[in-house]
Amino acid sequence: MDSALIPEGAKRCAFPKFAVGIAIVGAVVLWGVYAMLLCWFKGLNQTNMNDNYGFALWIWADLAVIAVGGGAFFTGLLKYIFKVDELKNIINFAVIIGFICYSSALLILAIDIGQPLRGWFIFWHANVHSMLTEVAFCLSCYFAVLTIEFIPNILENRQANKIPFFHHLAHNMHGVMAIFAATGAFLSFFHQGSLGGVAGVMYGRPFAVREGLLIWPWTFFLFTWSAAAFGPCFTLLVTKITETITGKKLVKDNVVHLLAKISGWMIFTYIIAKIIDTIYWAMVTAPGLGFDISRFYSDNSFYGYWILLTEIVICGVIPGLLLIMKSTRENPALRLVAIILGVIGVCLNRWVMVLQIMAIPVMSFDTWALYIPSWQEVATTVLPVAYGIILIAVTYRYLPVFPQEKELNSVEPAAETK
Amino acid sequence: MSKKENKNESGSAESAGECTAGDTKDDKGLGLGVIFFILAFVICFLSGTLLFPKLLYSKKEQPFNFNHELHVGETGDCESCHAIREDGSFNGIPKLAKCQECHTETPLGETEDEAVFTEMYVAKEKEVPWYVYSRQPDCVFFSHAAHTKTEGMDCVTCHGPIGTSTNLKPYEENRITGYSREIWGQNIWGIKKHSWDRMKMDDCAECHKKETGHQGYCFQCHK
Amino acid sequence: MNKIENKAHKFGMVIDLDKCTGCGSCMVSCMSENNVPFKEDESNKKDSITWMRVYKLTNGKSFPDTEIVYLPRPCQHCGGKGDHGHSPCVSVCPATATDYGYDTGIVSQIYTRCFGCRYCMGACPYHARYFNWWDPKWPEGMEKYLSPDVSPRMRGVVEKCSFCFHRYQAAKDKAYYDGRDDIEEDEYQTACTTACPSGAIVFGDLNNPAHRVHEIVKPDPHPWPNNPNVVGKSRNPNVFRLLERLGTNPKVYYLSEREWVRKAGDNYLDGEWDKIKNHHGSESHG
Amino acid sequence: MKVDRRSFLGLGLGAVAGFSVSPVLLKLTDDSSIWTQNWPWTPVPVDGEVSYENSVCSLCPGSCGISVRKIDDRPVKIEGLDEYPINNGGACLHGISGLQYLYDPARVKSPLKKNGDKFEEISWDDAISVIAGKLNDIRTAGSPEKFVCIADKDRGSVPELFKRFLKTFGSSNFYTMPGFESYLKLTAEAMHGKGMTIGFDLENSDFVLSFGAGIIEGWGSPVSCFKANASRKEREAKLYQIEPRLSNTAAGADKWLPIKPGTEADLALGICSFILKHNLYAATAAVRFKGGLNKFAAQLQNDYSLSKTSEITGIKESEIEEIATLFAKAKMPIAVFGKGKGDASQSLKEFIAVQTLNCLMDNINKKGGVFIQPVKTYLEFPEETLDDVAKEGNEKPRLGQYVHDLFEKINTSSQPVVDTLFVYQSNPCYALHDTKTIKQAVGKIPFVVSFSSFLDETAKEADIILPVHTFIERLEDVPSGAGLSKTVVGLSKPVVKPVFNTKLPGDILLLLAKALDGTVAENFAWESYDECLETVAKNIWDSLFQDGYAILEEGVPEESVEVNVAFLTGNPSSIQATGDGELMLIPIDNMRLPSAAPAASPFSIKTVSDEVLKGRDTVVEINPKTAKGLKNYDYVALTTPVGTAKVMIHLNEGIMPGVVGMVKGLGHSFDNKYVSNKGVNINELIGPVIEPGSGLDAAFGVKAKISKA
Repeated sequence: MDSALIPEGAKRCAFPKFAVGIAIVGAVVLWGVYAMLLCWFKGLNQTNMNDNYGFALWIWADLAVIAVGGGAFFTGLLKYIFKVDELKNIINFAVIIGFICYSSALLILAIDIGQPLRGWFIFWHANVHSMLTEVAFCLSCYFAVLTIEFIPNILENRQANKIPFFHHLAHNMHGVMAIFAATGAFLSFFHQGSLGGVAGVMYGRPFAVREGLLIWPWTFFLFTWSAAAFGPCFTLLVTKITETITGKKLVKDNVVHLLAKISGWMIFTYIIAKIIDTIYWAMVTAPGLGFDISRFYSDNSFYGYWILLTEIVICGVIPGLLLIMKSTRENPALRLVAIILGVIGVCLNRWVMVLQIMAIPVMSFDTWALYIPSWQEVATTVLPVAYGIILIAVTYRYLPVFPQEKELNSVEPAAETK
Repeated sequence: MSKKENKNESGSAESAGECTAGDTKDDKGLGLGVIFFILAFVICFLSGTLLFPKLLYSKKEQPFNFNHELHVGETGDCESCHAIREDGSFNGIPKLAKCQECHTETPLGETEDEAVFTEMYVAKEKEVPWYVYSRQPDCVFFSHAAHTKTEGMDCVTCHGPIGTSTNLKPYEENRITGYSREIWGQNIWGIKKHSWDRMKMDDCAECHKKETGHQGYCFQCHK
Repeated sequence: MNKIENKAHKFGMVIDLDKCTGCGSCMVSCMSENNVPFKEDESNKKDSITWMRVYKLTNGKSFPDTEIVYLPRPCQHCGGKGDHGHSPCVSVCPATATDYGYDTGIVSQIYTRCFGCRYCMGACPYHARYFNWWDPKWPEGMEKYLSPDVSPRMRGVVEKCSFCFHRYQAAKDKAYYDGRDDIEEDEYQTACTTACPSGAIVFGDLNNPAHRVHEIVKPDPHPWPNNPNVVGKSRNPNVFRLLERLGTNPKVYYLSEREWVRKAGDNYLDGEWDKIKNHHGSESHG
Repeated sequence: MKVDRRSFLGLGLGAVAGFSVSPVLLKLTDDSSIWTQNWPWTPVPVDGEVSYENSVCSLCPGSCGISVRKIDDRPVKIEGLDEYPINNGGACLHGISGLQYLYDPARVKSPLKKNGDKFEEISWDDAISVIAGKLNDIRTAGSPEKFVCIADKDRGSVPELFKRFLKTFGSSNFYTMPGFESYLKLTAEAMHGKGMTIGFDLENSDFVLSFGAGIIEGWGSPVSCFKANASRKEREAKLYQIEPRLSNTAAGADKWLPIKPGTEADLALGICSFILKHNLYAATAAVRFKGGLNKFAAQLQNDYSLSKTSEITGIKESEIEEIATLFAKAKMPIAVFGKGKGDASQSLKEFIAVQTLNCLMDNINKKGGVFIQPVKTYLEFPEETLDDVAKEGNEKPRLGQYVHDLFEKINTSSQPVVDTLFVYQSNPCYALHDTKTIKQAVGKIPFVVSFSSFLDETAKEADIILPVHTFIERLEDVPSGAGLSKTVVGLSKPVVKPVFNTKLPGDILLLLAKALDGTVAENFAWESYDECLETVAKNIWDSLFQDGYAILEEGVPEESVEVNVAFLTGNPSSIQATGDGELMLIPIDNMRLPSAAPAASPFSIKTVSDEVLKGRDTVVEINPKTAKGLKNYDYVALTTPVGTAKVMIHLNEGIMPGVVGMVKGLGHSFDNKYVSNKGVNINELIGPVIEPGSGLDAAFGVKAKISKA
């Protein structure tokens, strides 16, 4: 039915099956869209956020998708700038994941603000001292870069490629992609960092505040670093999931191993920095403000030391080590465990840096504020996931995302008819 | 042009099938394209400059005409009617009671406008629903006392030579914002020749910067 | 004449917690003065807009040694680290919807500029900032009591105490009219101050030694030796500020003769209070 | 000419480029920015000229001076009036919220007549003629005493007009709701002679011993008390607070002495006993006591030894000794009574016991002490002319001594004892104990007329509602009372034109009187209430009108006063709470919640803590020791002999173990979503307990049980 669009030589499932799958996920999208419309038309009272929880699930989702979307910029950086050529076999997919993550982040932000129609004031009346301004500018610019990076891949669609203009455009764009990759890496460095800065500069919140370098608190660098470290984990994880669902091998092991290795070393170094940061904060910064570290992890029914331990050791040190060591890295099961832990780890870190900050009382007579998101928040947070699945399904089906697919899955020469 | 042609040529050559015929056609198409481009450009530019303002503003007539020149002549100055109250606030457009200090139900003059005024408003004790050219959004605070009393500015600097006018100009209401055209200024580009041509925040800030060295903090003009 | 603009004020407040009865007059006076909306259920204090909120503190002891104190909390109008005007909230606002008035020390909030990202709320440790989760609605006819001095807010923006800035504007207008170059202490008083039946709130210019607030607080203009971020520490041993150690430098001071109350104003490690409690603003500059 | 893809591309690009370089984008950006900043549904308050008008608040007996800020004709803010003799600036939250009462859409907007279950609007003329018809029928039937009126208070020209209306009609059945003012008079009458009242010079006393008086909870004249309390610090005056719960007054006091609920009188007598035993009383005091002190002292020694007092009250002997000594040694001590706000149910024995302490220290009519003097009158009404019906009616005995007796009588009589009831500005169906029986009694009355601004619980039971102006729209004299050391009459002035189709209560009475047969009309010959007030208050009118107030009495009175403790020597028994539960439920007076009419405003409800009201649930306080594993905000069923309620609990270390504290002022059941249908009305859980000797409803609490719900 849609075979004319399917990449040459690639085998895809029957269209009805595909359509059913899309419809199921589409229903989730519609649910999310409904919740989104509720939030827009009825206001943010649809959420369970409150004056203690000005930042909640959405901002976490935002930070998390941007962190895991960091695979795009980092892979791009490695491929185009550091010329790690093997990565060309996964770069398309990394870019698509990045595109999904960043578009989702922008969408969530558009729902999250109280007056969405004035959201552009962040550009129009920008306060250059605000980390959020930096985030907004870099995020938007980098999204533009990701779109540009994504375009050539779209143009490689069999039908689109037949149009000479598109064909050339795609070709030429590939040629200059290094420039965009560099720009993207630069922008990413800043917005990943400034997202970390968002928490780190809140000097009224002893749990969040960090000292730092010039105007940038340490969280700035930690966020960038962790995004670079865990982003590829997510790229690998989604690749793995796609491979499982399609039942095909799409990327060669050496590529996977390479990315995993790089990710492993990044995680390992990151986690050392994170540990140093945590120790300094726990021993110096917070006590200097009158807070014993136990204040952050006790007297409430949810946030305990377990969260710190999980984030740093179980989802930090362990995946780092698993990916560094050749034997575990090349063991598919352990590698999978490591990348899953890694993704959980970075999401947990973002959770802590958004929600735990808000939960902790600062005034001595204040109380812990715990929060459970409303279904509207959950639905709008699931929305990007569902949208991501659809976009991946569609791009996988119609675009030559994985250059090694053909090679790895030798199909009988074009049996399909036009 | 030729460069583009070449590109197109090579493009056609490389692409399979379909666009084999017609360098000339392409050429013609491109020519048409350029013409269309120029045409659309000019039309859109002109309509954006000339037609757009007409669409953007709806003209509203004041309840009746008011001759500022005549009244200034009678009273001597602006402050007789547009006064700063003892608490330092500004009375804006005077209430009917102020007018009634001179006007009774018997007209003072012979104009049609005054007849309307006395019949419709003075006799019925009804306030005149003037459209206010300089009305600012609710979030704006403005102290007339600070400007006229303390700094000795005259009314003209911001309001223009309204005191010498004999007719009220039509009130042009911005269909999007609901505010008067005077705020953005008559010039659709927002270019001003006189200090009174525009009344936007940037104009306040500009003058403040010049006169006080600082554009002021938010609360100076916002409430 | 320009003096009104040029002389830098630093408006602040000192609240005598031994006098405060928790009666709620300040809260209601503030709501009424500033067009604060209300809704059907205001018992969830986490979504109830109260620019002035009165906290109830207890000493944590069991019956019959329990003690209570009420602590009214307006916006603290933080001067930020080193009192340079980079308040926790001002520095984070992406759209410049809030700024620090260096001429008054008052932190503004411009509702029409704010687009509701709520970063400022996260940054404020005092929960002094409130979000309009709902469209403010007044029961039919009740919008007639709204004051034109403060613009009503809309859904989706943040609002907070302004130290009744419109009263400052009104006082200045009166001074302009009279041809005076500055306002008197009693001409500019916030709505909570004038409403307090106990006279627990004293408001004035912390830069003006003749003002009562200055007399009580005796702010130390020099950085506190223990923490250079802290400026304006009181030299009155009974006066403290909330979360002073964070370096937010609030302009709202509190006064209490009870030690446990003063201790509750900030966070201390075990045993730290006893070491730190007698460190007031440097005496040498007194 | 073939228009192909490129032409379209050119067209599109050209259009985009054309618009881009035209001012459209810039202008639209700017306009849309302004558009998004000014939504049409956000109200824009109209600006205008600022003016201030002075008046007096009559929401509570406090009678504070207020200053109303207006923008043109529109009041926008109420504040305390500087230099006013009672509050001198400062105001309480209810007064400040006054405009919410004024503009409340839930107000009664025009006269209403009940038709079945619903109210219908009727004209004033119709309302007056229906009521007059009914009243004329009663007079024709020769039973004018069956016309009864309940008002909020009995001082001031409007209550006087009601009384006059009843008297000339032929009924002596005028009742007031329980109030501190009337308790003061009752106590003074029992101890010091008829026509006397009591005032406390709190602002000059150096030691205040308060028997549960919520000095900063709304007791007496609230703002005046706040000021006196606040000045303690500078005056180095002490406050000792005796009550079962750490109220705000207790928290602000120099010492809080938790006491078993309902034993305040015993403690006062125990202290008396100690003072007498150790000869700590003032030498000059003895002569004041009628019949001398010896017999009284002997009786107290016997009944109230230290150990006995300690046992009864739960206060340590050493502490009783300490407070007795401190009280006696203080330069100008003062003992104050009236638990909570001093209104609602109270015990005369307790009042007299506490007042005896004052008398023992002989702080009577001294600066910083207790002022005992005749009630000051300032109104001069012309002599009534009564016709035979009226004369006969007035001869008949009253239906009861107090308002609760009235309802008791109605409920227990088989014959209808009341034919027509006027309820003026009070809400007995909400504010009296055991509201269910009160409602039942009101239901038995054939014709009920409510003079009310709001459709409250009692108005809902009425057959006709006559809406009256709120205090902001009213002209009225507002005499202060409430235990102040001075008597001030304020003039409430109409600050704004009536918002709805309402009238002054005085004017309504004039209209009614004119429609009645007999001599009633001629006793109300004034053209209007305005004229009436000016005439009857002529002695102080100039001062009232010009200054907004007239001071009737200020400074230390010179009266020499006798003390009569006969009530105590008659050995009255103490009040016992009814029921058999293991816990004692006591009401809590909260400054932020009015306990009687009118109900709270939206603003004041907004200030109420979530430890008092959570969603639609009342939160009761119990000591963690009593909680038995219950946690904060657990639901419990609270059962008393009178009723059961589902409430939440809050663990409070500041309440005695064994005691449950429940706030007064919640649980209204009328149509106003902001203030009504929130929580439980405690009066539904407590029944009246009549004090022997005084006949007062003196229920201080009720035995209760809680079980997890």
